[in-house]
Amino acid sequence: MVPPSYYVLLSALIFAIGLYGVLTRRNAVVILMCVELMLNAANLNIVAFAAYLGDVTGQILVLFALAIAAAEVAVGLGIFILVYREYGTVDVTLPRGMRW
Amino acid sequence: MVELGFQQADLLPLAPEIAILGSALLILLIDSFSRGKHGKAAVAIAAASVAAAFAASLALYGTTAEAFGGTFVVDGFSLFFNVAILLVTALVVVSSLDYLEEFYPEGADELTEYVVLLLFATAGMMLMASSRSLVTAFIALELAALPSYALVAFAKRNRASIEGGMKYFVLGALSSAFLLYGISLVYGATGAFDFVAIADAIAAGDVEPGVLSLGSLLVLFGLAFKVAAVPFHVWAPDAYTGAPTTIAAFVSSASKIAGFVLLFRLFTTAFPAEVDWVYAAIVLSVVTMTYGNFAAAVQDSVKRMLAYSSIAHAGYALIAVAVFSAEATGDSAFALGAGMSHLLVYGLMNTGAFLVVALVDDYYGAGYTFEDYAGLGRKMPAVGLAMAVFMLSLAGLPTGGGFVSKLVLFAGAVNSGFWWLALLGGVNSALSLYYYTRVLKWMWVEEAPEDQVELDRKPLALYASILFAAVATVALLFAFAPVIETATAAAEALLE
Amino acid sequence: MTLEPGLLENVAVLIPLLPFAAFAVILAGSTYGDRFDLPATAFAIASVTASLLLSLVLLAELYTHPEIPTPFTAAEATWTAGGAAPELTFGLMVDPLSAVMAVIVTLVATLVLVFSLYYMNGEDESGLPRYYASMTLFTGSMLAFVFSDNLLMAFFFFELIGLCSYILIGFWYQTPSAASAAKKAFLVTRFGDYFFLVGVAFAFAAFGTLSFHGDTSLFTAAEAAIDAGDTVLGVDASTAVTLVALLVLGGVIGKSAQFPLHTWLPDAMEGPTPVSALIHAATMVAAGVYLVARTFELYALSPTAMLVVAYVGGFTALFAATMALVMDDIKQVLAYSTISQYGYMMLALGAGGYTAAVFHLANHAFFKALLFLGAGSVIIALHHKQDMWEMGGLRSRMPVTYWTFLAGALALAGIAPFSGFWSKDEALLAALTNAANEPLLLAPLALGVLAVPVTAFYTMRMHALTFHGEARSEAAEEAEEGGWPVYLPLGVLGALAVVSGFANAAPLGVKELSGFLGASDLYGYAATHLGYADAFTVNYALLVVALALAFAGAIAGYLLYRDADEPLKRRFDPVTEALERRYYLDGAQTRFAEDGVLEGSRWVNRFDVDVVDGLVDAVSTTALQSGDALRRVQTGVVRDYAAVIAFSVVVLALLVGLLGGWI
Amino acid sequence: MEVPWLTLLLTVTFAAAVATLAVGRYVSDERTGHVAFALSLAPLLLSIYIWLMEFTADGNALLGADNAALQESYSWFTFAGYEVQYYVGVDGISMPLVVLTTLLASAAIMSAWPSITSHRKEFYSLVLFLEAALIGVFVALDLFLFFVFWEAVLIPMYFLIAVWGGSDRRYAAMKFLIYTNPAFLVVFVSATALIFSADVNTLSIVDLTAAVHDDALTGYFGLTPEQLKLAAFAGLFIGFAVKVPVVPFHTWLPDAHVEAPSPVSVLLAGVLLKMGTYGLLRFNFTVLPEAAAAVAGLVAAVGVVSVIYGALLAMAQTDLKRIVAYSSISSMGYVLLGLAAYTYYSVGGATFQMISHGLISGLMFMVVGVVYHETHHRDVRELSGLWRQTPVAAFIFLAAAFAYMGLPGMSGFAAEAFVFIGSAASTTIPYAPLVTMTAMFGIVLVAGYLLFALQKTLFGELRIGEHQTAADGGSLDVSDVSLAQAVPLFALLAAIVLLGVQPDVVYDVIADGTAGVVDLVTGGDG
Repeated sequence: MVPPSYYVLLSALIFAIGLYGVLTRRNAVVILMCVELMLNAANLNIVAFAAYLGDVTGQILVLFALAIAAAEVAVGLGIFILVYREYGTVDVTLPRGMRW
Repeated sequence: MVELGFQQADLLPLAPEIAILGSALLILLIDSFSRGKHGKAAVAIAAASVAAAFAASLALYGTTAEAFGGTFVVDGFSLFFNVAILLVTALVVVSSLDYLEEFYPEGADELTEYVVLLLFATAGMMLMASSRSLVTAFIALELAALPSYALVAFAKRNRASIEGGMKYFVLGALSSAFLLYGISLVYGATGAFDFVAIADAIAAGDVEPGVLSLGSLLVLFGLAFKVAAVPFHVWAPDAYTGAPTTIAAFVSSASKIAGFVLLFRLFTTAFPAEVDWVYAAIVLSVVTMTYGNFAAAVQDSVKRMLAYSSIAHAGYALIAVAVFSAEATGDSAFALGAGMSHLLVYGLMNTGAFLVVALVDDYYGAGYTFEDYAGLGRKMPAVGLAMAVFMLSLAGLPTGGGFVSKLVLFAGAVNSGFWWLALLGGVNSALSLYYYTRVLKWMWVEEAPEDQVELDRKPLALYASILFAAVATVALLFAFAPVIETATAAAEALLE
Repeated sequence: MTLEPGLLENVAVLIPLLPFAAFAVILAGSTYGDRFDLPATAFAIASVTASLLLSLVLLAELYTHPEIPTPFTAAEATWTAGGAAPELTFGLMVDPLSAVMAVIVTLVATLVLVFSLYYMNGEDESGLPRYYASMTLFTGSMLAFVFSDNLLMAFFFFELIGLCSYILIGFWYQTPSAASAAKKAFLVTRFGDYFFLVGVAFAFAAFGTLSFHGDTSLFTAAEAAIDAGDTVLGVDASTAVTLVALLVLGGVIGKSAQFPLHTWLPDAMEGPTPVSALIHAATMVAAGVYLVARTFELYALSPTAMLVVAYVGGFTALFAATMALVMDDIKQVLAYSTISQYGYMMLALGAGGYTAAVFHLANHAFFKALLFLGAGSVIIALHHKQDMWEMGGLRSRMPVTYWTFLAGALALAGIAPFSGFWSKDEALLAALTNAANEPLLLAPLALGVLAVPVTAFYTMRMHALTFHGEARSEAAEEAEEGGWPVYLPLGVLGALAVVSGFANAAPLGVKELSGFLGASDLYGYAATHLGYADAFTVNYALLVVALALAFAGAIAGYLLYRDADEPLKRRFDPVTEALERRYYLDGAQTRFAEDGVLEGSRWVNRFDVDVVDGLVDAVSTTALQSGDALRRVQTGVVRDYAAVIAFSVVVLALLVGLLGGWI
Repeated sequence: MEVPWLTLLLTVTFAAAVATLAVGRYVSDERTGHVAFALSLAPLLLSIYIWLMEFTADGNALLGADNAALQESYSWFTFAGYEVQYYVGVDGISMPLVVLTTLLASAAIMSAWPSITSHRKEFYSLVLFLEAALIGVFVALDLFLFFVFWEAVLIPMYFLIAVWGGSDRRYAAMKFLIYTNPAFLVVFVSATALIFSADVNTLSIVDLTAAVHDDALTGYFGLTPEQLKLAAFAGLFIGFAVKVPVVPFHTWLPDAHVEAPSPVSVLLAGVLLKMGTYGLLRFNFTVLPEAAAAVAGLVAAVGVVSVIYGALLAMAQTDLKRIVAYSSISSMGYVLLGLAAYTYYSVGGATFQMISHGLISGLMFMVVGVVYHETHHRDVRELSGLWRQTPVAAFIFLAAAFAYMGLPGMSGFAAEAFVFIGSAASTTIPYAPLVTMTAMFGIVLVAGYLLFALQKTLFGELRIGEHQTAADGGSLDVSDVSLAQAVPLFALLAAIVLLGVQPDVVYDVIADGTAGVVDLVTGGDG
């Protein structure tokens, strides 16, 4: 059995990559994808731990998390469409009407 | 006894949540099968379901039940928050009747979606109050969050609304990721999702302290995002300002309350005070109330001021969490009960204040800055008086329950040895007087300009909501006993 | 005449009460404005006259019935029961001293009010109700002060007297100098009263009683404390007694216009002349000296306090007399003369000459009131001219005034057999006698003797300038004397100036006053505690020297100024400069008040506004500025927000990790 | 049946406030003031009735459960095992203050008739609300109830200054609010820390006092009971000192006074400042006598500084209201001195000074209000010779000024004399005679600046601002006080004289209330 530390390391890496993307990308859709990466990093962790612990609850959470991620994408894309309609682009750095 | 494999024991305690969810589905159903939209009917159904859920929550009071294998728990604690959340929802639902018709010309048609989203979010929040497992908590949280994103961006032709929704969504998603990652680490460290099981595992001592601490911290940060605690508040000013004002009221009140209930339950049940999150909670509390108040003091827009003020109040409520310390856990029920009471009162005051903004800014179109409120107190004395009640009560003066709850909260801090935190809260309260009374100054002290908009229409539902919130706020000053005593009892039960 | 038992008490009570009642009536009636002029006058004169008659009855009764035990309390009222603390009471203390003083006060007041018919009513002054209300309030307060049976009550009415003085000096309130003089008078006497009140507080704190007589009087308590060697007020009892006596002396110095708080009295001449006569010559100014006499037993416990009293008196006597030499305004001369004469009384008291002080007080009250009223008569005749260089030659035009004024002047100058001679001599005698026991008294004695020729000189200078020579102004040429409201007071007082000295003409063997006052008891007391003489025997050498000096001064003054038509003082420029500038003391005090205190207060104000309040404003400004800085975190760009969150997560995790020890 | 007199009084006052709003709709603008005054007579007469007929207090309310008269208590809510009550009662300290409040409120309302011309019904209603809250402060015997009324005072006061005040009213109202509010929280934290370490189960101040005196204190988070008492004393002192105000926490006061309309200044100086001294007396000097005695010298020094510093500030002013405002600071310094001295006369005198200064400063502000209303000037440099044309107003001004100076025969003298003779004998203040003597110098300074003000405004030739009459006649367009204005002026003056001539009218009950406080420190030997 692969020790969980490898999974944890991998997931941390994926999480960091996702975070990096969120912080550096302008395109909303790319950011959304990066968030998905982060979520899946967490999922990976949970699955690894569940397997290691022999506990199914973790895997159930992952299922739910996937579904939620999908719903999130749906809502998110809807909002991005509105952004596109208003700004003509999905560059997240453009809407800056509200500040301070 | 129904024999379909359902357990009454599972479903009955969750009757309030089921009522809300059921009516949401019912509205969707009607919407799908009828040709036109029935916005008013949807509102009526929603109102009825909220009332029913409210009644059910009260009726259930005193029962303590676990449902669905302990992933949900219905106790005084959750019911208390059900009441708080439902009060806010009721105010928002009723006032939406007038609000959307005016503010969004297409509103009447869109009302069904609006109502359904509100109900789903409400159900999510109530489930957050009942969750006792990280699994259900995460799901309930997302159930509350996703409709909220949509609601904030609901004014589809309004740039601010879209911008606010986008920011809320992006950051919300990011924080969900942190939360889930935190959950994964806690799971890894303790092997459990159930709060009690986590506590047991920690008590057993066989956990990786670093992993557990980091996990609990990430969970804390995820929830801190939800309650808009500084520095995880960054979304809040923009989302609240951009959102339709009723939704700003809803998100800043109900959503915050829901975040806190989860925070309270999770950190009291699952993580003992020995885990290092206490430091973080203290830092968050101090930073949040200070930042919220300082930033609120320099706003030009009343709505944005209220946004920052709601951040500041998150800081006060965080005191209830921050005062958990190894020496003083025995008295923490008191602080926790005080925090709960404050949140309930805050829900009413804050919602009421936002609804006044909805009336002035959106309904009458009088404008969003402080100056635009000039002389309004005399033109509509009832609303002016209600706003005075909200503002002063938020500031902690005895026009309403906010005075008592804030003081009891500070007393809780003192009781746990955190006198300095109470003093800091006091200084902040004083600063908050500055910006709260600024509203009243414009409403009551300044004279209205010649060219002010006509205020001839009287939106009944909006008025009713505002006045109800005001009366309830005032009433809580006198009838504070049931609130604090219920809250303290619930907190004690939770901490046992 | 023998009064029913108990009736004497009622008489004593009515004496101060009647003027108070008149005050209340006039105050209420003054809402009717000028229409109340006549009733106000009537009420004032009637009430004070009645008080005079009652005072005479009281005096006569005490004089003819030495068996009446004095002092006795005619009436007592509780000011405050004090709860658990000792009560504070007000009582009327009747004894020969207060009876004599009551007669002096009411007599002068009555005559002055009669004179006011001419000086005030006759001139159609507006605000007469105010005038008569203040005069009656003053008379009532003065009488209540006189009858006070404890130190607090004495202070109480001492201050009310000051109020009346303030109002009456400022009677012509539209004249800026009058308003300013009124303020100065109250303020300077208040400064003295401050010490008095401190003394009251200390006395009560130290000895637990303020009473002037009875078993537990302030004096017996103080004496007992000294004997027992108690420590009170954090010091030993004798020091405390000295402290209290000196503090009370502060009030005395203020009220009796002694150096260095004398500066208000010359300014107070801004008031109507009857006011000057009553308040600023005969009575209010006497209150200070009277207080020392009243509390003589306290002072006699402290050699230091006695010496201070004597030194203040002796110095003031000469000091003020020199300034009177150069004044051109007739009332100013009289004002400095008043200061100087009260110096003699103080000197007498400090030297143990209790009778001398009271005697001189009485004589001075009569002849100085006479001089003021005479001056008032002249002033009205000259249409409010007060400069003596605009007078002259009035002798023939105003004969009654001339002759009575002359009687007063001779009394003041100390020419035998006029009243001032007898009492002044006794004052000097006291100092001389006790200088044997207390050599330090020699200096004040010398000052007092030096003042004798000076006094005589300025008095006769004044008299000569006013009445002799040629008329130096048109007004003086046409001057006319008033009617009976002038003649009656001048006549009575003129007669008194001639005869009142015989009440205690010691060289002639008359010691009526001394006997009546029971002075020998006090001399014995002073002998016990101070080692002073327990009796005074006439010293004819002193008598002759003083008389010779007085004659020399008087003749010089008369001759030099009989036909003078220009001031002689120009010949002595540097000296007269100093004298005319009142030894620069007035200016220094004004500068201290304006450039010192007032300017200092402006500094304090600037400090308060800039620093204390500035700090408050700085806090709020800083709060708002930092709020403005803080909200800049909210850049509006969602990517920055995400960075804030990510950064915060890392920082907080690191922080907690370090605190928790798992990193 | 037991009549709940104090609740009745509070209710009547509150009802009067509401009724003014309600009735104000139906009567003409001018009549509103009359209605409000008529309504305000109800609490006034009721409070006097209560004092004369029902008040039977015996000793200090805090020093025995049965001491206070007319006690009522109902449970309000419970938290953390502490019962918060609606608990009211009066003793010899609070009863006079209650009557002072009702008296000054009625007087202020009457004096507002000519000067308040906008939003009349709101104005009078707020004044009555303020009155109700102030009464509440003085009758509350539960800590929390006390806090409620304490903070409730701020609300009407804020609006009264902000709406009806002078040109800089917004700043002044805000400053008043923001300055005094954190002070309250310091009080709150200190008081609750004390409560939580005391062996009590209610927030009754009476219970708290008993617990503290019985040494039934546990420490508080590292502080020993003694340290806690000192710390609580410091916190309470600072908090109340702001309200008094004590130098250096005084700078909100002149601004508030100058900007507030004169009727409001009457209540601000007359009653609101007494909240601070009342708090000091009740909490610092009654609940914590040991700590108070330990730092009495410091407190007295602060009092002396307030006296002298306030007087010097007053001296530098030319605005009549500012002069009176700063002199209030000075007068309150005597209260501090008297309290710290812990003798019968000093503590009683300090309390008496609260009443006396309430009446005198009330009168002063009313007459300044009259002058300002008639002449539109408050700067002494702009006014001259007013006596000639407005003799009644001038007379009152003169009388009030002399009352302020402590003229015997007026209440101010009695108060100051009590404080001085008491504090000179103090055993708690080091070098008490010297300290007392220093403080007493205030009576010279006060004479200095008030006589200066009198001289400038009342005497000399008649002149108002630019307008000047001929040297010997003519008149300007100002009128003297009307009969309606004269009534409250003379009523207050009469009260001042009554208390000066016969202080026992009030001092008797005050002495009964304060004696116990002194005994705490001196053991019956004060």
